Amino acid sequence: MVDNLSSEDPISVAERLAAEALIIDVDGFEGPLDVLLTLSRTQKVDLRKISVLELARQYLTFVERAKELRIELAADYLVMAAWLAFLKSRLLLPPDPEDEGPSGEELAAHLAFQLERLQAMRDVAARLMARDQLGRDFFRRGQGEDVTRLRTVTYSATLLDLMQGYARIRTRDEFRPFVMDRESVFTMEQALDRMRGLIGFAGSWTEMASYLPEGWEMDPMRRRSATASTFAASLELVKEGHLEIRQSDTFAPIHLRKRTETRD
Amino acid sequence: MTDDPRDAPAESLFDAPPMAEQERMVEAVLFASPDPVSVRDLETRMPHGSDAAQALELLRKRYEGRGVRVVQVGEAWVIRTAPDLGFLMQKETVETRKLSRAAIETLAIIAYHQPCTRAEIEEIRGVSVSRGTIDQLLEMEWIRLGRRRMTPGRPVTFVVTPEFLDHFGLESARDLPGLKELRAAGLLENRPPPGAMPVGEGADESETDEDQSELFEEE
Amino acid sequence: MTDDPRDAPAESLFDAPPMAEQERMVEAVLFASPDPVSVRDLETRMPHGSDAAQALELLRKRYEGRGVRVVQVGEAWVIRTAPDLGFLMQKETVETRKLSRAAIETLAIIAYHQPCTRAEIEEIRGVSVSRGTIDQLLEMEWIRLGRRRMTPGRPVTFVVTPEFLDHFGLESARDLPGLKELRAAGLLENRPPPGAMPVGEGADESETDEDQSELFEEE
Repeated sequence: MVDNLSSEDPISVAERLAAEALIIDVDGFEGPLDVLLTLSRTQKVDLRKISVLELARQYLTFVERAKELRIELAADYLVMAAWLAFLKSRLLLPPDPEDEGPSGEELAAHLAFQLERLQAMRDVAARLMARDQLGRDFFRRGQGEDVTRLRTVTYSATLLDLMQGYARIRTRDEFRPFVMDRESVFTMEQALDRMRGLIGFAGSWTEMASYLPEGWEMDPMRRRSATASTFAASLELVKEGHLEIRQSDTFAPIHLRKRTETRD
Repeated sequence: MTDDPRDAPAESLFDAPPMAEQERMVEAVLFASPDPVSVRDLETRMPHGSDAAQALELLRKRYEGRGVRVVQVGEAWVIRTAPDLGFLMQKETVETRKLSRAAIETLAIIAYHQPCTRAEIEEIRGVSVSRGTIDQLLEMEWIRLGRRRMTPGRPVTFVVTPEFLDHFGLESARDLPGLKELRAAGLLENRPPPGAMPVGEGADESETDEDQSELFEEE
Repeated sequence: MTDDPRDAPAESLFDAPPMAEQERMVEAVLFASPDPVSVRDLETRMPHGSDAAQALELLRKRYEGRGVRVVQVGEAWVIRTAPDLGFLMQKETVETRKLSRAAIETLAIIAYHQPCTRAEIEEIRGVSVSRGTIDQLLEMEWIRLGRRRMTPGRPVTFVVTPEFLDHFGLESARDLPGLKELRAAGLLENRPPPGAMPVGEGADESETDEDQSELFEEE
């Protein structure tokens, strides 16, 4: 990976031709690393033994040619050129002991690593695509038999549903107008009174929404008020130790449960 | 394309793959094809000189007694699940749905007023109760038939079941929150409903009242 | 789900069908399903006490060298035609969308470096990855989002899917061609560039090595 500084001859005719060919086809490249990888092939050596200095020269020539031919190069090609010019100077000049930062050799080694890695990825990509593929070389079952789904429906209802259902019937005539007369505000005291009466029956986790007072669930304004006060009342009851409250996720339904003496 | 070995043309003997190989081919084609495959179709796909019919016969025998079978459908062949394993192709899913409002109300009335006739349920709900609703509750085994009322027509009554109590975590129907509690909970309005007991009028009060008072007034 | 016969629970010995019968069942289910079926799924469908893993192993052996094969894809199993018979299947051949060179490289980088962030892909390729490339691979269901990297910005990572493994006939990501050699050569390490970075800055190294070793060294 160490550059052989002595043998660097001016670029051969063949290499110049290769570099020019590259310029003409610059659109076909996938970025500066791709150009470097292609250039490195002209060295006809194992990527581990590549001369990064030589590669930097080749790349800089490539950029020069592009400029001469007035080909617009994308910014990252120019960034790479500047970096390689810097690397070249580092490699050529004797190391400055005062200088912190990585040495030219370290930078060159990393570039060689990047090239080798990119080449390796291309090689395995080719091997991957050369594998037998589903739908081309091997095939799935042509007549998959659908799994018949036997659906069993079970119905659920909570004790609260039952109580509310019953209360609904028993109060059908008077209850609704009675509530409708009120303003659309359900006070925390009302909610607390209501909840105290109800929590005794909340043995299992029940959605808070089901505790909303009858007739307050539909109208958005009333619903908001009832939800807010019921939530506040729930928190109060949790504080008092009568109730447990949980929410599985942000915006998920809030569940309530009576707090039992022996917690499970 | 013929079953008669004498007809097997000499020139293709060299081309045709061994029968075991032909059997593999038939197997793969039957497996992958979305439709049943005819012998003719098999042979156009297979190397020249292949005897698809014979390969099919070998394959069919090979699959005898296996989990899938090679079967003929009209002129064509197909691989199918063995009939005795059809049950594996079914997946049971359980879906939980909320009980309808009508069903809940009906159930609540039966629970609070049991034993309770259909006419009583309808009187309390103020609407007729569909046969389907009762059937659903019966099917769920949350209600069952109680003894018949000793009134004209001897109507059947409904009562809740142990399954019902189990589902709602109740020891008995008496554990249902009484009117007082419902009232305290704000589920019932404070004013006593018109005519102290608006339900179960007419039909033999005696029994009903007894049941109700047991249920509701105890505390 | 265990291969160890000692683990076979005594109580289910009476329920479970004979192994030959279990093998038939697995055969029927795998034949019926165009997509891989997990051992767990098999066992939920088979009678209680069945050992799908063992039945699968028997079945896999039975189909060795046949026209179709029982293959493992990740945690699941599926039957596929033998690759050498692909030539018979012109009718069934699916024309797959031609993948661009960028897409193929990106896919390979994700497969060999997974979980892999976009910045890492860009660092390896030395060029930015277009949204469309990632989208295409996501749409083909060959890659999916992995967990986020616990580094500043919490970048998303990409990993390959069971569909990818299925498509390329791989049992697991560990069976990717050349993986061992690449590892041995240190080419899968996320080597931080000394000082300044020429390309694709901002890659985060911390977790990557760990994940890779998790993925590749386990066995």
